[in-house]
Amino acid sequence: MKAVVTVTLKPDVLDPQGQAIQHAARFLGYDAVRDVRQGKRFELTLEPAADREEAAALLSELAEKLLANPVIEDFRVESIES
Amino acid sequence: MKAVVTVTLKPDVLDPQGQAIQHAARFLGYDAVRDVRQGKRFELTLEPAADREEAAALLSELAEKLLANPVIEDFRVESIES
Amino acid sequence: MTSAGDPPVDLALALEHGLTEEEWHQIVRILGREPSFPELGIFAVMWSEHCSYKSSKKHLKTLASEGEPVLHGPGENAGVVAIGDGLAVAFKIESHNHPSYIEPRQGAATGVGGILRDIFTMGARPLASLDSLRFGPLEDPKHRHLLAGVVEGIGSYGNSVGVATVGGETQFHECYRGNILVNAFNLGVVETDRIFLASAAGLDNPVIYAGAKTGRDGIHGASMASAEFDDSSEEKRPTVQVGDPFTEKCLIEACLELMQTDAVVGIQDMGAAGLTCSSFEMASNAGTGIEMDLDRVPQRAEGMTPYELLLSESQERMLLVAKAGREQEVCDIFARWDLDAAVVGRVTGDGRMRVRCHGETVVDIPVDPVAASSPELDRPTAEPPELRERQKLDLAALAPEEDLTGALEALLDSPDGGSKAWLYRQYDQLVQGNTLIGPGGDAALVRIKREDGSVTDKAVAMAVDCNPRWCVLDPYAGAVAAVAEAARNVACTGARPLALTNCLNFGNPEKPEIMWQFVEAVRGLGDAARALGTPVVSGNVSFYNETDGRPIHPTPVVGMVGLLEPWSRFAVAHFREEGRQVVLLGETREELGASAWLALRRGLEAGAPPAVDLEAEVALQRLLARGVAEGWIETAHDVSTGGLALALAECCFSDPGGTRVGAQLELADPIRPDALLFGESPGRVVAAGAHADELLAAAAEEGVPARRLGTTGGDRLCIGRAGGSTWIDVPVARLHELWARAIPRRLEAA
Amino acid sequence: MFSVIQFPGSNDDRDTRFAMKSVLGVPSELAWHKSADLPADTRAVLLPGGFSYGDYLRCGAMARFSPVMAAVRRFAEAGGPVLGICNGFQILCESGLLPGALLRNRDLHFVCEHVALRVERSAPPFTSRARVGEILHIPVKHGEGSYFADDATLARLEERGQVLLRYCENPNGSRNDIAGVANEAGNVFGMMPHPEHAVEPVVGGTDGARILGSLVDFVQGRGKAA
Ligand SMILES: Nc1ncnc2c1ncn2[C@@H]1O[C@H](COP(=O)(O)OP(=O)(O)O)[C@@H](O)[C@H]1O
Ligand SMILES: [Mg+2]
Repeated sequence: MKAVVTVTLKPDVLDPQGQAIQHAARFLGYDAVRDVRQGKRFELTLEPAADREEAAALLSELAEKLLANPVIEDFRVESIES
Repeated sequence: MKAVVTVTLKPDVLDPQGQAIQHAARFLGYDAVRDVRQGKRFELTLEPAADREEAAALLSELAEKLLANPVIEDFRVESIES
Repeated sequence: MTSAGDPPVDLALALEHGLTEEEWHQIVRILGREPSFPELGIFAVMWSEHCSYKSSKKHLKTLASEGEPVLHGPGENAGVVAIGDGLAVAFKIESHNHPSYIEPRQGAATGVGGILRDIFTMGARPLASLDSLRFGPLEDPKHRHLLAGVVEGIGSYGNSVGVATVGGETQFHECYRGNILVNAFNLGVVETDRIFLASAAGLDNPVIYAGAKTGRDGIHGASMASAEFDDSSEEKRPTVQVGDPFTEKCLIEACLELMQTDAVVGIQDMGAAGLTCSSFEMASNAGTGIEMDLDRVPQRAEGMTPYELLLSESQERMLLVAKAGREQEVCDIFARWDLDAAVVGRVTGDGRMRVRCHGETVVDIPVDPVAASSPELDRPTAEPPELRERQKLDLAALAPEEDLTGALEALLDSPDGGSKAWLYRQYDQLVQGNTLIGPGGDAALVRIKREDGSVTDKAVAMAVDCNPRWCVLDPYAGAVAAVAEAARNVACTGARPLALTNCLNFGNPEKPEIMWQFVEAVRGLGDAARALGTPVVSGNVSFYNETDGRPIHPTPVVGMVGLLEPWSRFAVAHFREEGRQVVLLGETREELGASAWLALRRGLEAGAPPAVDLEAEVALQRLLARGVAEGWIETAHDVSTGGLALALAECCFSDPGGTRVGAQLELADPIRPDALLFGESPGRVVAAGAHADELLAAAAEEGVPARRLGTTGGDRLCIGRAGGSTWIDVPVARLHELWARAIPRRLEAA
Repeated sequence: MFSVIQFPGSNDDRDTRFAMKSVLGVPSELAWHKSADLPADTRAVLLPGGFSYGDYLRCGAMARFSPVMAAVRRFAEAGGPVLGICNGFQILCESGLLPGALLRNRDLHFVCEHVALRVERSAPPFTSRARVGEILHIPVKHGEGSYFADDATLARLEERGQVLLRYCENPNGSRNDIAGVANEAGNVFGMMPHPEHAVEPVVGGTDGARILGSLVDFVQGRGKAA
């Protein structure tokens, strides 16, 4: 079973990396790039779970405890495929 | 216009962060987690482009030049929304 | 003066902002009207404990802050002390305890960022950092996480900005389970004729904002109840600031470049309470006023209100006043480093802070009552009722240690006694190329170069110290001991202690027992600083370190700075060679009160801490300087927590990876072996070198008790009674293994 | 003239210049990242350590696009010697002037300590002052120093003798224990350890002067042939 969880900075939290990338993009002539926010993406391989709901619950728990830092980040379970 | 680009390590590149997370997950009792790979996710805000294809081309170029290092990483333009 | 969207301002809102009813009435009296919402925010922040020092002011005034080399004492961003030949060092220590508990990585990182700004604001190039850390027990996974995060944060920030982290201290204790301590120290070098102060002088001079854009970071820092904002915005208002070391690095270089011109009148970093605090302080220092237009402030988020703009704690920002007509030159230098800079206002002569936004005046208050004449409290104090009882320790009734070797091994294997290499290996200890002694010794020793890169023969030694177990059992004695130990650590390199900074970490000052601890500690700090001739030139107070009514142990951390000149001779804390003679300087008394041995082997935190003889301390430190300069002392290691046995074991290994040298030693003092080996009588140093006779003679001259212990060599540490039984006889490699693994093994267990 | 490139976020630029001047006795000049050309009489280029552009995104990823890097590329392609130290190594890899890439350390921690390095080749412009098999003690300080190249590239590097320095004890998980690698032509070299921090007996020892000194010899026409 495969799953994807994404973790992003909360909206008003400073993202120096995103800022720097936006800067670099401008410098390279990509003026259309107005804003960049950098987040994380986790691809997980799981033992086959009884069902998707069980897997989703596990992933949420895991994201909250381990993958995301709830003080500054939000997470989302993106997809689960068996 | 909003877009998402994801960058992941090539399969044969070691991912110590992913490994550490998998380890930690096991320690917390999530034995179902067999493997974790950590990648990056970029959320970009673009000036409205003429069309989606133009935007897609721009994003691919940007990803190839800047967002990903082809020696170790693959990228994918995930979504473009206006 | 109210803007659309601001909540109605009344007493209730003031109380929610942490102001008292009395303070509310005072504000109304000062203004002759009720404050606007941003004005209320300003008063609340400026009069908060954090910014106004209202509980501590009265006591801090008693500290000795003057002395011949002191150029700037408390009140400036950092203390500045002359080191001769037109050079000076600026240094300070500051706490970032609360943010680090909430988000260890960013909290610690922004702590480092903040202290660095305090230093380069004064025109000094940051040279070296120390960090003083305290956590709960490592058995608690939360504290393993906090330790890892804090160390990563300190490293990631310090390493990126190119400032070496050369030392610190780390302790673990139950009392920090609910409140960890993260105190960051930095020292910079400045030419005495290029020191800058936070002063908004000169009518009509431009006020310039430089650095990162302002976002909604840390507005809760103003202790605002979030319900008063619109409900949906709660999510958008993170209390946690994220550090951007890259911007800070550019800011350091740009500011130092700018300071080489004569365009700058005054400069101040935006720390707690951001734009508000920095502008009020600058105007107050100069006796002027400031007129500011918020529309010109570089902004990161959209639709920020005046309240938010004034109170945001976004990092990596500076406020400066330039000479009129030099604006462009200033902005050009920031532009060269790709930093935002904007003229946001001008200096006025009427002593008022006037702030406009969208053409409307949103703040109009007299500067002085907010800044300089903020409230001062005289809080009641009371000695904790059970303290006298806890100070009693009947040695005769205390079962003697049966396994002396086992006790030494247990101390080496404890998180407090073990090597801290796991932490400091994550810090760049070398950048700038001046580190003569990095982490692992008693004090760090860093060579001074001039801004043009030329080497001087000066080096500064620095150390941070505090033993909270002593402080809880006797805050006065504990504070005296912290000063003495920090000075002794500095003296062990051969340097002469010059001046100190301090970070006073305590519980809730509204409790008389906490306030008593504070007052006692300040008294001790002052007495010891006076006796040792090391003025207190800067510092920081952190109150309210308590959770669920359980306060931390009083933790007055002392950061001592000394000068070594020339640095061509200095001593290290480990044995360098075989065949050296080992001498113990100072007197060992039969005492075990408040010792690490007592806590670890008997589970007791009791007894009176050993008293420091400050006169003897001065003599000892003079002897150390002389002995190092003469070449008699090549090793000098302070005997502190864990006692003589632990100190001797540490002398056998230089860490990491360095030499291991054993020793055969005999002790003659007629006291019980456990007190001899593990007692913590202060004022002692293990010295080694090739000229013991000269050292002993000099000790006699200086009136320092000294005795020969034996010689270095072999691969075992043997300690026994002179002419009697052997107490400890172990391979150094075994001791080293225990010591080196003490922290890593606890982290790996997870 | 030795040109030391200064990016925003470079840290060891001053230390590199100090080492060149105070220890090796050669002057150097700073080249600002925004300038399109190298100083006129540049004979060698040094890319110093630090965190160019904060090392955000990936280390070296953004420095690669600085105007000055186009000039460095031209200089390298014309056969000029280029030494990248730590962040400089990362930038050279990102720019494609050196093969491979540098990944996060295996244990995920920044590491600052002295390491022992085995010299694999003794040749100008970078290692002529050392003997093959000799052990040099030079400090590392990096969070992303784990050298990676795919199997084919790695085999080619080894075969052609492009690996000049190898860790005796691998501190970061680098493949084949690689601490420093040169391009095929041998004029571009990147290494994670910091030779500029080992040029004085009291601050880090003097083994680093063997590397920097080799470069000086080469530029001054004293480098012995391989
Ligand atoms: N957090 C830290 N950061 C850097 N160095 C540290 C840290 N903690 C401890 N050290 C270093 O480890 C050594 C031992 O520290 P400590 O146990 O406080 O020694 P002592 O008891 O002799 O004062 C010192 O050289 C100190 O600088
Ligand atoms: Mg100490």
